[in-house]
Amino acid sequence: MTGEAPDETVRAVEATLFAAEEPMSVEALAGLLGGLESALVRQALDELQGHYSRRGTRLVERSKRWHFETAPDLAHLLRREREQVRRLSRAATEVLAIIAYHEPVSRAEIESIRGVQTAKGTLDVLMEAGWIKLAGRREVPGRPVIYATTPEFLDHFGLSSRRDLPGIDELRAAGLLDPVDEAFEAFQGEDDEGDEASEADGDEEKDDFSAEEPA
Amino acid sequence: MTGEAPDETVRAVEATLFAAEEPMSVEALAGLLGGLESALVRQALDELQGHYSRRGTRLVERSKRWHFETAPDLAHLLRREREQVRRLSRAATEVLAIIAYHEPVSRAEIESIRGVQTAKGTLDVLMEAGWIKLAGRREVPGRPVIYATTPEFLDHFGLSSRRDLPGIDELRAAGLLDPVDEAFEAFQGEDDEGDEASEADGDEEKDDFSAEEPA
Amino acid sequence: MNEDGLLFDAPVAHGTGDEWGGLASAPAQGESALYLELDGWEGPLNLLLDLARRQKVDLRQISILALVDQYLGYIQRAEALRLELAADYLVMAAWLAYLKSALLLPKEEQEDPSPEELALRLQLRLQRLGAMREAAARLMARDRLGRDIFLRGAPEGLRIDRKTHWTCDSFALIQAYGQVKARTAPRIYHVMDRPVMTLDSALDRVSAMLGVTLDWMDLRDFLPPHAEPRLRKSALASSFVAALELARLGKAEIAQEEIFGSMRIRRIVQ
Repeated sequence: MTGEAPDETVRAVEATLFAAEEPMSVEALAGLLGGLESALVRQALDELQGHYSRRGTRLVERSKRWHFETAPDLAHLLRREREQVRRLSRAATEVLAIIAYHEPVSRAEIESIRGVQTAKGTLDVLMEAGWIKLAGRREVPGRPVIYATTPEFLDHFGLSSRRDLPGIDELRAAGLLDPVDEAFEAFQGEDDEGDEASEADGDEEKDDFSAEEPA
Repeated sequence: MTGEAPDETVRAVEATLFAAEEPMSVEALAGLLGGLESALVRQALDELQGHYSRRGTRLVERSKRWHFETAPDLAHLLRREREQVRRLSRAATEVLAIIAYHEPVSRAEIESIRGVQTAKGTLDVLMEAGWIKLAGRREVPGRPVIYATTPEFLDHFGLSSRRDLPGIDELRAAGLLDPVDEAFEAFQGEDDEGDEASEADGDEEKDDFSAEEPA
Repeated sequence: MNEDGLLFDAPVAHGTGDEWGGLASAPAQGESALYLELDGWEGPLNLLLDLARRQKVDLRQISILALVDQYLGYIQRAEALRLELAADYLVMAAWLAYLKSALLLPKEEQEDPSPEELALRLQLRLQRLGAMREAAARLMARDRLGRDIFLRGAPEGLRIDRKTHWTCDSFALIQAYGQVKARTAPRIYHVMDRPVMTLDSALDRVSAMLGVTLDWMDLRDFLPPHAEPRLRKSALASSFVAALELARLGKAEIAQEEIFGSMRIRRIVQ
């Protein structure tokens, strides 16, 4: 099972490359191993490369320097992506809606429309989702950054263009402009304050929408 | 020459431990490898340990966590380039040994063995090295802080667990890990059997520590 | 108390600790060597232990008396050299001197605890310290990580990238916009037109009616007879204020028999 024991030079090269902080040349290895002949080192490297060719790590040479690295087919083990599906928070949804209806808009404009401050994290989340993008700067004092929606936004919401978004009259007809009750407003205030923290720490969002039945 | 190809689990464990920056437990490995059964991981570790037993690097278990390291017999080849290991004062080495063989111990207990006060700096040095840690308080008057060794201590000295401490069994068998008072009582007991006086006067000193058995 | 052992002005730097040379393993080289090794000695027990080691005998068989002699002799020499001795050494020296005298005295005159007992305790302590020093030496001599044994020099590292997949549906989007609009839309307030009796008209009315008679009149008699309830309420309030005003001007007087009782008004004839 353990195979034949490798000879001392092979073991020494193996250990040296394992412990090395950067790739090493044949000469450097030979020097380190007490002035070994380069040919012997090369032979050891060949043997090691063969040995490791089917294992979880392999010995590779890049621009004449040797190092161990994880086998490419196992690279997915080292960089794992854990995907989690999360519903957009209420604050983020509002910001997204405002951007969609008013684009391009600056953060100050978003805030003046929403009537509450918008945490930086909220815009970050929307950028991360790929739904908004920076769309240059507004040529006014301070040159604020302005935001606009992306094609991914239209895709995700099944819109062929922004004109598909219902207008104000349609919203009113659907009862969506009816004043919200005070209890909800209070809740809303809390939500905005806690916004940054909850988005940053990545906790599951409370699904704000489920609290409200569509009229 | 390349031997038979290891199976996929073995390769995955091999690659993961090669790439890991810290030793990993069986559970952590299993989790990382997509919820693999622990038994399979253990089996893979066994196989790898066997495979590497004669190579330049080897797979070792220290306090239930596994990592690769260079073979000890190659130390002479590898040592020269780095001398980054901490130089400990004699005081610090003694204190470290006392903590390792008696843990958990309070400072007063360490001092009663060494017969000299222990500078605060000595414990600090050991803590900074990551070899000892605070391990709570002894539930006796004054509630003194007690110290114990860390997994890094075992790693550094190549010990699988505290049971591997050199000579610990002999020391325990010889009663040399028992407090002086206990040893003294034992002697007294031998001298004159059933001498109640010596038990009664009890001669309680503060270094009467309840020699915890190492786990 | 200084642990690092600068108890004497030793000429040698205190740097040999790691090598575990020190006194214990150094061959005895006579008097002159003694002082060079001072830096390895950290405290009373260590000093005793080192002295005991020099006799190259098992601690269990060592003569405590001989050991005590050496210690005291050593302290004396150090004093003769005017080296500064730390308190611990002197305490131990005093204690050992006492132990020595006790060991030399005839048995019958012993006090409790007996000197044998004290000597045994000392021996036990030395054994334990000796065991720990040996254990420390063995520990330090092991193949050590970072010196003899190495971890992978450049591990790739394991990383879990958390990727969040955000979702939202278009209803939620539109609803959110509607609510923003609803919340921030300018509000228009409509105030209903209510029938009221102004203070002026109440004043006119009350003065006119008071002019008709000199008798007391109930305030309620001044109210328009068939007014709807809301106008009546307004009229009552206005008429009351009008009555107060007339009283202030000295044109009328007001009487009320009891709290919440009916209020009567009468003209004052000037």
